[in-house]
Amino acid sequence: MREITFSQATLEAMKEEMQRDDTIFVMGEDIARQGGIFGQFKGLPDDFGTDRIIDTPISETAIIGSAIGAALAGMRPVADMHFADFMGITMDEVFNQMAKIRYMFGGQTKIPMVIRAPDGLIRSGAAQHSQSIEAWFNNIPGIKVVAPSNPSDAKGLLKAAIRSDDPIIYFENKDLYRQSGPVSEEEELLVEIGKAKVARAGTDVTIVSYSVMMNNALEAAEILEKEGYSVEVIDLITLSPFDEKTVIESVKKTHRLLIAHEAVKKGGLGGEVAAVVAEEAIDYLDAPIIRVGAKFTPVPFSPTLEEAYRPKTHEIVDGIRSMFI
Amino acid sequence: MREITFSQATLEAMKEEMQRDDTIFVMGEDIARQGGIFGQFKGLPDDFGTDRIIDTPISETAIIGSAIGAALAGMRPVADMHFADFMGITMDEVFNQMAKIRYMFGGQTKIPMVIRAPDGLIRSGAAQHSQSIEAWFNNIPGIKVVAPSNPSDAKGLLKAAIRSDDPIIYFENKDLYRQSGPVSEEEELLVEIGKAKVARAGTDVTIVSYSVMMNNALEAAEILEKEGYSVEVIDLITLSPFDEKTVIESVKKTHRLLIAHEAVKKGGLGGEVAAVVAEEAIDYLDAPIIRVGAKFTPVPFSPTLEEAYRPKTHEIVDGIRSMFI
Amino acid sequence: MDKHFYADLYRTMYRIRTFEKKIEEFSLKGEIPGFVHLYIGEEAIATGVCANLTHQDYIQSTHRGHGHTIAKGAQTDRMMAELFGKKTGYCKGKGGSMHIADFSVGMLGANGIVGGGYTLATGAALAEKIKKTQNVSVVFFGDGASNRGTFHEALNMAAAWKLPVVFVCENNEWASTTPYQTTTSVKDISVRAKGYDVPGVIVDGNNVLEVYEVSKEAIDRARKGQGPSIVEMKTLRIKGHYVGDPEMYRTAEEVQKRFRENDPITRFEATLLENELLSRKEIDGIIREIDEEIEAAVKFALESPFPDESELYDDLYID
Amino acid sequence: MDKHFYADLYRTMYRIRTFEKKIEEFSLKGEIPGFVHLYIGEEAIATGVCANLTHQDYIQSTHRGHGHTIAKGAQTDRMMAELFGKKTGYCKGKGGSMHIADFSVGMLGANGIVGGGYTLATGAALAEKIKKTQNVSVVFFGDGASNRGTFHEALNMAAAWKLPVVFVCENNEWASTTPYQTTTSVKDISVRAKGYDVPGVIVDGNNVLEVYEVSKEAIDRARKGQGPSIVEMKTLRIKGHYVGDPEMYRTAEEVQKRFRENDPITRFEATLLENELLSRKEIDGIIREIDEEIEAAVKFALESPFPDESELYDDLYID
Ligand SMILES: Cc1ncc(C[n+]2csc(CCOP(=O)(O)OP(=O)(O)O)c2C)c(N)n1
Ligand SMILES: Cc1ncc(C[n+]2csc(CCOP(=O)(O)OP(=O)(O)O)c2C)c(N)n1
Ligand SMILES: [Mg+2]
Ligand SMILES: [Mg+2]
Repeated sequence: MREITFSQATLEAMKEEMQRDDTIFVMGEDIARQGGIFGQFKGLPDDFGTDRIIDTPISETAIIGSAIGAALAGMRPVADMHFADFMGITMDEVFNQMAKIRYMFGGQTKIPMVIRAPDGLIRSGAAQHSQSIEAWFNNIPGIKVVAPSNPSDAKGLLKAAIRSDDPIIYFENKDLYRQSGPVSEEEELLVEIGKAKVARAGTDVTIVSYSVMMNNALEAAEILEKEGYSVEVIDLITLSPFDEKTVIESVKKTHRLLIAHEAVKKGGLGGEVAAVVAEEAIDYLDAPIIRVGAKFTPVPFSPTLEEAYRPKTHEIVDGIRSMFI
Repeated sequence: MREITFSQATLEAMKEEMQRDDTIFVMGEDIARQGGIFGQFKGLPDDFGTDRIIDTPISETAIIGSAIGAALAGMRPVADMHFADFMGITMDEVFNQMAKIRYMFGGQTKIPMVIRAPDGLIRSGAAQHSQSIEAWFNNIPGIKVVAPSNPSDAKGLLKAAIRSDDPIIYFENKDLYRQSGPVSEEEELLVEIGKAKVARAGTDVTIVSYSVMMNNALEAAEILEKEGYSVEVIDLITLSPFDEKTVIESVKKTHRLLIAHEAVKKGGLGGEVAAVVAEEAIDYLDAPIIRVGAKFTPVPFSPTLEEAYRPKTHEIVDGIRSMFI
Repeated sequence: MDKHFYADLYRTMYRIRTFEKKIEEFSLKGEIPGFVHLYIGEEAIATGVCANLTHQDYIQSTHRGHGHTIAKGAQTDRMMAELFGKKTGYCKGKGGSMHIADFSVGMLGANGIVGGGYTLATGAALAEKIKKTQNVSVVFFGDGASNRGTFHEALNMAAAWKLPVVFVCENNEWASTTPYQTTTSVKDISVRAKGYDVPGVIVDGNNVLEVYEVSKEAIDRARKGQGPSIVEMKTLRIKGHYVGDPEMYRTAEEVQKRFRENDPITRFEATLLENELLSRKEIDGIIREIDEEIEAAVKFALESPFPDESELYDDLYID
Repeated sequence: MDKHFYADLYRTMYRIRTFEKKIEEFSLKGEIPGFVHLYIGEEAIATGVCANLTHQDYIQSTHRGHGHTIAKGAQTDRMMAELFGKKTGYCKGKGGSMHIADFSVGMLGANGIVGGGYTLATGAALAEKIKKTQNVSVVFFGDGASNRGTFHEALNMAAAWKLPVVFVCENNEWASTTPYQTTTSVKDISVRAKGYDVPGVIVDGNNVLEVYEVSKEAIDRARKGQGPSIVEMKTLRIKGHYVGDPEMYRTAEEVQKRFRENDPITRFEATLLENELLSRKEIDGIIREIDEEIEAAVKFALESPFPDESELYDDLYID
């Protein structure tokens, strides 16, 4: 199969969906003239015009709020957040409007919109341009949150998100944009929202991960395989509400669980995954649940500190080894 | 000991601290003329003037942002959020500025400020005036989050928060304001931030809770006591970073854990508590960890639905009974 | 303008007033749950503005939204049921007073977040522009709400892109317990229009015909693709901020006096009679009709069932 | 004004320019980590404004903050070290270019959040008002940043309460890849002052003496308790938005041409010589002095150690 980058995969998804449905449009900062900071919108204005690929003012509340309003008026907006770090500005629109409108108005309307939010560490992006904030949204009913870990899922998941009638936050990791991988050319490449994927089957231990940290999870699995451990790796893909069933079934089989994400460990999504397992399958566990995530500090600028902050493959490997002592 | 309401307790805390230190001031919507929607600022302008008790515009980003700026200029601001539900508007100021300024500037400055945020269900407050959003902040390094469950702690904790040199979010439950309880008249009534409290000692099971849900936890403990279960109830008081040691020690003793909060269960703080225990003390557990929290929906308006949404004492009781089957 | 036009305006204003009085009564009795903000004394604004709109046009409302909802064409029985928290309400009891909406008539929702509506209305206008229709969108907002950052972001976006959205300020002098002038750097909110290069006009918000005329200009302008405007309606909040407000921050006499002199319904009635636009008999007919309608609405609400606990998870997600 | 005044202005502008050129060089070589936004071509603004300020006054800066930091009086060696991510930097390597600060001189921080500084500067001004000092606070912001809601909330609050804060707009015509006029409803950001009932003035931002004079008025006004103003500096972003920007959205020739005609340093030099305010020799002396200073700063930065992993948790909490 041909290989394309994660960034190209999202671009294809946009193109195909926008061709299929002319109620879809995109807006965000610096997406039309420049094509997005990571090239993820490159060339779209040529195909769809600047009526449907819209450069906005630096007005994050208006970007999200007007996307919601446009959705109420029958469109299917895609709003680009530039950096996930800027979503704090729009939290009211996200949690008090986007997430609740359908429910609190008794199902009279729907909000078929997607927020694209590039997240994660990028070489010394520092405290305000490096964050992974997905955990906040797990506690917010009415939204779905997804995060692909590879080009194929990036495409299929973005297409599915755009087609969904529910409001969706699509976290795309900045470090993944340049990564290449096989992506089918089939038009109906869709990744089911709400469903996790067993990315690698195994019997001794389960790693639950998602987004960029899937690279580390798979790398750790390779290393551990050589030491004789059979590692199952689950890619959550949908982070909220996540696929509890797939996780629980795996743990019931492997009896061990490690959760890894790039976001700060404390208060992160790993806690929710651990809690669900501790509620539903504790009797199956033969070892403590281990979480791997970033340290509990803002993201420091200096390369040495950023490296100390970042969660690493060896923490996954060491964690799993410790389960078998 | 004399009994005063939770609301009065916070008022006393403000008065005493403002008298002690004239760099403290308060600002928020409708606090001076009206004394706060819950009477929690009543009469303060008489004592301290409208230079230090300030009615603001409806400009939540400016309220929090200017509190941060005033802190940088040597003041100790207290910012009232009216309803915790409005904190979404200020999330950028909270997580990208308040939480990070000290750290990212290498400790050059400090942010000794308090955000007071009335949260929780109030009779049919509906989707935008009833929420408990503390879980978001657990994933945000650089802030401390506290939530008292009774008048005495309300006073001591607010005083301690105001005296702390770290930025603190003080969640005060709207339903607790009218509740009365004994409060010492001692001026130095201070509740240590970062420390949980064993509100009731027991040996068979640990309930971890905080804020208004402590009422249910203690009620459940009473009911269960009569059935022969000795229940230990821990009041977290500080929600982030929370006192892991006290929780773990208790679980090591009781071998059973239930966590209860009024916030939505999924993605709530309970997940983090459960995860810490599943990491640190899983071998001590004789039963699944159980979490009790609100249902995964926006807060519905109608009394019948609100009641269905709300977490209840009997869920705690039933949960614990199920641990002994 | 024919008789129907005047009769409709009167009917709407009187419908709002009567609805609100009932709401006040049941709210004080504790039979309506939650926070309730009344529109009494401001009826001319919603009525005059919405008289220019079709059901294809949109409005975004506020926490004080019953008047807008009625003026946009919603039925009072389903509204009443919603406010009582009943299953037959517009939002099946999930919304209540601060979250009432009727999408079938283009009423996109009340909003418990002050200033939450600007950007939504702007987005609806953007949608209509992309779709190349002539539909417009109107956002109602208070003097207090004018200090939210969303005002600036939405109006700048709307002005930069000439979107068909009209910003209608209901300047009732108070934001909850706070006189707006203590927290607002300008006396007339409409002067803020200058910062966006759009028209800003001041209207006597208690004169329904003036409201109608002036908002017509702004709405027509928007329809023609000439972009947004601010229309500032000067009025006064007659009732407490919410039902039950002890109003310790102002004197009731002063407010009542101004209301007596400036009740928009009394004033309109006088105009109608003076200019022989409607007869006393015709007006009384409307009054009777509406009184009956509202009584029926109350009956409908009272007799309707509460939603069942089993409905809790309905309408959360579609897929 | 004496010689020292002019020499100081020139020194600061030239210090900024030289610092930025070095930064560009090392950033292109990949030796400076993270995003870097250069202030080249806009030196007159920070220099002229900050010449009115003492270390007791505050400034809030932007993502393009090196110039402000230098003009407020920070040392270039510790700045350079910070940008290289070194332990000896102002923020011990935790901040970098977008988060540089020097609290000892009243420089309250660069800000990676566009428009993040308005409310902080307003709060610092509120503090000084409560403390009854004469200190002022200045917030720098871009044309692009002028569309953030925080602009509105902060300026309204500052105007309503007459706080000593000055809003200095650096209108360099571009917000990243976007010409500001495509997203901004007004040509002159300063007209927005009308919406707050405060003065709004336009300044040639490449003329340091004009910048100094006009911002002096606004700053003095603030000191006297007469409240905020907007001072709009017209300039042009000479370099790419960040170091490494391919700038595919505009033609380099056009920009270079305008820069050649309007370089604030060349222009000031001409003024100095023409009016015999400084001699060629004096100017050359300053150039030599600063060239050496910046070389030394680079050396300091290069020779300084990176922070140790063990410092990760330092400065997170105090208590
Ligand atoms: C974002 C936000 N801040 C504060 C509140 C609390 N609140 C509700 S109504 C109100 C006053 C609104 O005043 P105004 O906009 O003038 O509208 P009015 O009530 O006068 O119609 C306030 C402060 C809120 N609901 N939302
Ligand atoms: C809230 C926020 N939105 C977007 C960005 C991304 N961003 C960084 S600089 C910039 C352009 C800023 O333009 P302007 O305010 O004119 O300042 P200039 O770069 O021209 O000095 C953008 C969009 C950001 N850092 N913060
Ligand atoms: Mg008002
Ligand atoms: Mg600019």
